[in-house]
Amino acid sequence: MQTHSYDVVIVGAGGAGMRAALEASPRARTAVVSKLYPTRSHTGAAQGGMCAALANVEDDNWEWHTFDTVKGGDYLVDQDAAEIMAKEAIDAVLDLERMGLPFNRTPEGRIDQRRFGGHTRNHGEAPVRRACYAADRTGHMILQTLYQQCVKQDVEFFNEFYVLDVVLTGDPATDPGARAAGVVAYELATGELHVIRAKSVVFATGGAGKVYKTTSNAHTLTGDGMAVAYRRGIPLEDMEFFQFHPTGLAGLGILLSEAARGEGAILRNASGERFMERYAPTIKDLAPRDIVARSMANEVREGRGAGPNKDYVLLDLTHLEPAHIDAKLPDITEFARTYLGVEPYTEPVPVYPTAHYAMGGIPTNVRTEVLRNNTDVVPGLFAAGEVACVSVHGSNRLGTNSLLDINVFGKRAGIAAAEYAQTATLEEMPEDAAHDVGVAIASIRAGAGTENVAKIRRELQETMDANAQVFRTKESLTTVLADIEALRERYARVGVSDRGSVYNTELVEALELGFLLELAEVVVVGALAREESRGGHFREDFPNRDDEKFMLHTMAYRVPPTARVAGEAGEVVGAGEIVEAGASAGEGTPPRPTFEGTSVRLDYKPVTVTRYQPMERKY
Amino acid sequence: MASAPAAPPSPAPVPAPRSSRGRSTLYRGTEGMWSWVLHRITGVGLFLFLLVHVLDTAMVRVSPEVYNDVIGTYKTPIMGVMEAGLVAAVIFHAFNGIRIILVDFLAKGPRYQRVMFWVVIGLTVVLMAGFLPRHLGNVFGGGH
Amino acid sequence: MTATLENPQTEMGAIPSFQVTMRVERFDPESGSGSYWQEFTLTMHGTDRVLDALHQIKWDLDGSLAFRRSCAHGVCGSDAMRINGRNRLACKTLLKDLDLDKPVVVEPIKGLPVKKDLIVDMEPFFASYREVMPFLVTTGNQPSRERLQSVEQRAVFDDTTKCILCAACTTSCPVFWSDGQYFGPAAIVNAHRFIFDSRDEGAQQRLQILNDKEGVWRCRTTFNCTEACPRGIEITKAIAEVKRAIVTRSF
Amino acid sequence: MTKLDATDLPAPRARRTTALRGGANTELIAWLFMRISGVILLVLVFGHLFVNLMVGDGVHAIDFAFVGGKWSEPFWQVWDLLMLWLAMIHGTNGVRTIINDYAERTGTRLVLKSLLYLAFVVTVVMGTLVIFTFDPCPPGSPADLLPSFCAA
Repeated sequence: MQTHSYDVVIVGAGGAGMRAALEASPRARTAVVSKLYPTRSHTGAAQGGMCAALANVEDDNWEWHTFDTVKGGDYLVDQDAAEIMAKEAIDAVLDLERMGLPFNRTPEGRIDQRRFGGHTRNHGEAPVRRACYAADRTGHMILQTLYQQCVKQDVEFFNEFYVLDVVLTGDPATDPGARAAGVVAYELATGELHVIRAKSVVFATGGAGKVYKTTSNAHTLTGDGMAVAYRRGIPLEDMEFFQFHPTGLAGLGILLSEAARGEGAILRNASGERFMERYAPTIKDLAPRDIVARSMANEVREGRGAGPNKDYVLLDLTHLEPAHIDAKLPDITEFARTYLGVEPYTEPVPVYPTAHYAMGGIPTNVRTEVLRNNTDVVPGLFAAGEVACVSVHGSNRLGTNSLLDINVFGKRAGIAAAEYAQTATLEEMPEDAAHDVGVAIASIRAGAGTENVAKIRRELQETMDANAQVFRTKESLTTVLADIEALRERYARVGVSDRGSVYNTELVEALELGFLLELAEVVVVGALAREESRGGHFREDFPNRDDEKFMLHTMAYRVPPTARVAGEAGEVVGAGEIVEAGASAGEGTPPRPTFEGTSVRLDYKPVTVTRYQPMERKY
Repeated sequence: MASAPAAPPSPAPVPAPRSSRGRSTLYRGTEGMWSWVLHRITGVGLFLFLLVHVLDTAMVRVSPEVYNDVIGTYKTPIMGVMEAGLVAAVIFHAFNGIRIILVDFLAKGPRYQRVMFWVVIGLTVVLMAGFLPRHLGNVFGGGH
Repeated sequence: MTATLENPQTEMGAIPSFQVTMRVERFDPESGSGSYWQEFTLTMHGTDRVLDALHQIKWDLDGSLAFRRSCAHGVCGSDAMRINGRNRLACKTLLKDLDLDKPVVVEPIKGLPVKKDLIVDMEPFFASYREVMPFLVTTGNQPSRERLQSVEQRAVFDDTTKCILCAACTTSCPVFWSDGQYFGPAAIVNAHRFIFDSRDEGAQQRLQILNDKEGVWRCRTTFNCTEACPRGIEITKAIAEVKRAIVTRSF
Repeated sequence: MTKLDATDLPAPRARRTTALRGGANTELIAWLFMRISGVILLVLVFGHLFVNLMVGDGVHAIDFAFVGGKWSEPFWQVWDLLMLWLAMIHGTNGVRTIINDYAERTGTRLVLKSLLYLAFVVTVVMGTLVIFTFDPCPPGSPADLLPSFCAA
């Protein structure tokens, strides 16, 4: 085992992590720890653009942007955070341009802007050109540009180091003095454990799309950061809100940008009917993502799906000029050709909603400080990007706002972490800081476990797709919860065939699966308790939004698994370490349903409303 | 739907993995790579011939008899065939050299490199078709 | 808006499954037995890629098979490997496009030290990348708004901004195989991206770096890099542009 | 960048640090020379081949008298001298790059390059001397082997 010491350690080298590193590294001794090489992050898969009210091509201002974000999130957005994001968006874009990002340009040489779903002028009057873009590769350009700047600043990277635990000085659930002391990482190349001490720890590990089977997310997006924090007693906020992007390539989940429908593509069912006319008579195919995804799923469910198994619908571009398609949608048409062998000029493309983005995550305030309950922070612990929940996305994120989120809050996290480190002292590490991780790894690697990682994961993803996807009911969620519990029991007996130390990726997948199971449970328990429909969360048994009861953020706490898996050999990181969850938190909150047999305790947090009172969400 | 653990997906029956000593395969480049390989081989060949050729020509300094003896070995049928190969190598190396120059200096050169490779091959064939009858006639036709 | 589609039932999913033999080069540094070939016979489907086949091996047959992957649709650059003798991204190579009468041969990319199975040490690759100053260099105060750049100026270096640093090009280069010190196509591509950016002021320095013994002059225009690039970057062309820039600025 | 204390292995292919030179360096000049000399050689070698192998009786016509006849004219002397020098530099540089490519050990490299440069010097010096010190009518040689103008 090796020990390293830094002022700031950033976990994750995607957009948010590298943006934070650029701010932290000139101010404090910074290391970025990532289980992938920096440019492998899923930020690079983002296509459309990054919104900012630059007003380069038409009248715009950040207040309109704030309103669109709040409304897009179905009013579950914390409006102070949304204001900050919209206001700082302008500088975020200009910062990137100064770093060299090759934005597309207007004829005058300024950064060009285009329209995007949900972004409007003057509080919903008409679409506005707000998305700054670089062809249909905006995320790729952002990721590359940030990495280039990291090279320029000589930022220190620990590549292919998988952070499996965060070290705190106490239990955040009970100890107000608990603060960050560092992380424990597993080096993929050698199998060695490293304890990285730090005054500030920034989580920027991205999303958890792999809890679902059909997802646009990378194989590596297994919610590591969220689960690591959660296991150490940090709550998770709004995890039941997961965005399903309407147009993923059927069966594969590979994303086809919203820009396709923006350019005039039409969704059709098996009989060729433009079914969106029935669901959203006015704006049809350009309805918000949650509505379109639900409509598509409904067509399939009612037997109007296309294909031999009637399990997808069709995205029709055949009425568009090939030259127009080539100019505006080169990458996504290439995806259709490469992966489905479909020629979009002449054939409709099979599509189906794909799990896309976790609106929830580690709760933070607008300074990106991680909250240990509704109000108090854990000093030295920060989070930004998809792993965090500020919450600027509420219950449904608006297109382009994810790239904005990582830049605005990534920057804030870098500054805040460095500033904190300047005054804080390096916390003493317990001797056995890596003990829990070591035990967990050793038990998986050496144990005689018989359960297969891939099988459990596949079953988890299938049941999540079947029961906790676009449509949810009490029955389906109860079913999936039982499945998860059964799978968790089996996971305790998981084994790997690879006993080696060098690039034991089978072991990594086993650890990732542990995180996925943990998070899937939080998603489902949160969804079961939220008896309303809002944004990305749709309950068929409660199809309306219920502001009376649920204009609140869900806060999920991990209850120590006393009765469940205590003492099991395959027990995972941190289990048993956490003392009492503290039944006192959340005084004055309305009584909520409890779920016996699970390890999740739910609480609720009020939404910050500044100037936009909840209204009916109509487009 | 997924309440009971699904039956494990049955993997295809697999024969015991067959193992053999690993050895990396030849990289399967296309025209560009093969033209480079040919250019190298012909280049080295021509250089070695050049050394020999300067040496044999230097025999003119020794005496006319020695030179004529040495140069006489070039006139056997076997050497005649090798000379034909030599000329083919010169032609390919020369025209492929021009192709490389066009790739380096013309903006559109790289895009047409493949076409140009086949042009080079074509030119080599055409020129050899012009040269071979005459040369082989000289070699095998006896001359004086 | 348009007429009803004649045949909305596309072939997707109707493509029958087929048998594939995967011939994978294995190497476990901890076994001490050197590298060897291993064959697996799989049942795969119409839309499956080489990556899916590798996953099936890893998930159902032999969990110890090690390879890198992330996004699985050709934008992250993790899974460059040699498939049937050519550098490809496993996630962008469909099995049905390969000759399935013969085994599909999968090897690690060439010229970088193999760490395990299909995983190679990427550090030398990134070291070359870092050496060419792959970042915007400017002098003077930062402007308060964006720097202006015309559409035409932006187009000059558009092609080389597409690079995902997968190393398919560099490890397809015969010069790199024999001389690992050569900067390699990827580093030159990323230098090109800034040399021809109208906002950049570091071109002279970068050209000087690439004028080095191990710089652009090592390029032999074999076009292996251009053919290997999963992003379709005209790499050899970009290198030629850098060569010309050095020549014109040297005299 | 990723420099970790104990686990850090020496980069297997760390570049030998070479001082960067500005302007036109050897590699650039060599690269340019290959292209320029290549074009000139194309003319020279094709001319050489045409005259020696295509005109008259081709390869059968080559003998002392033929060579003597050619080198009595300054035009062919210059032609052949230029060809000798350009071809030798072009070829030597080509082989030098091949040695650089494939000879990985410094020792092997050194030996091969020394041999190459030795061959270069010997060949060029010998060739040049032959062209300039050549006597087309060496005394005491049978007249029928000499160019026709020697009789005079």
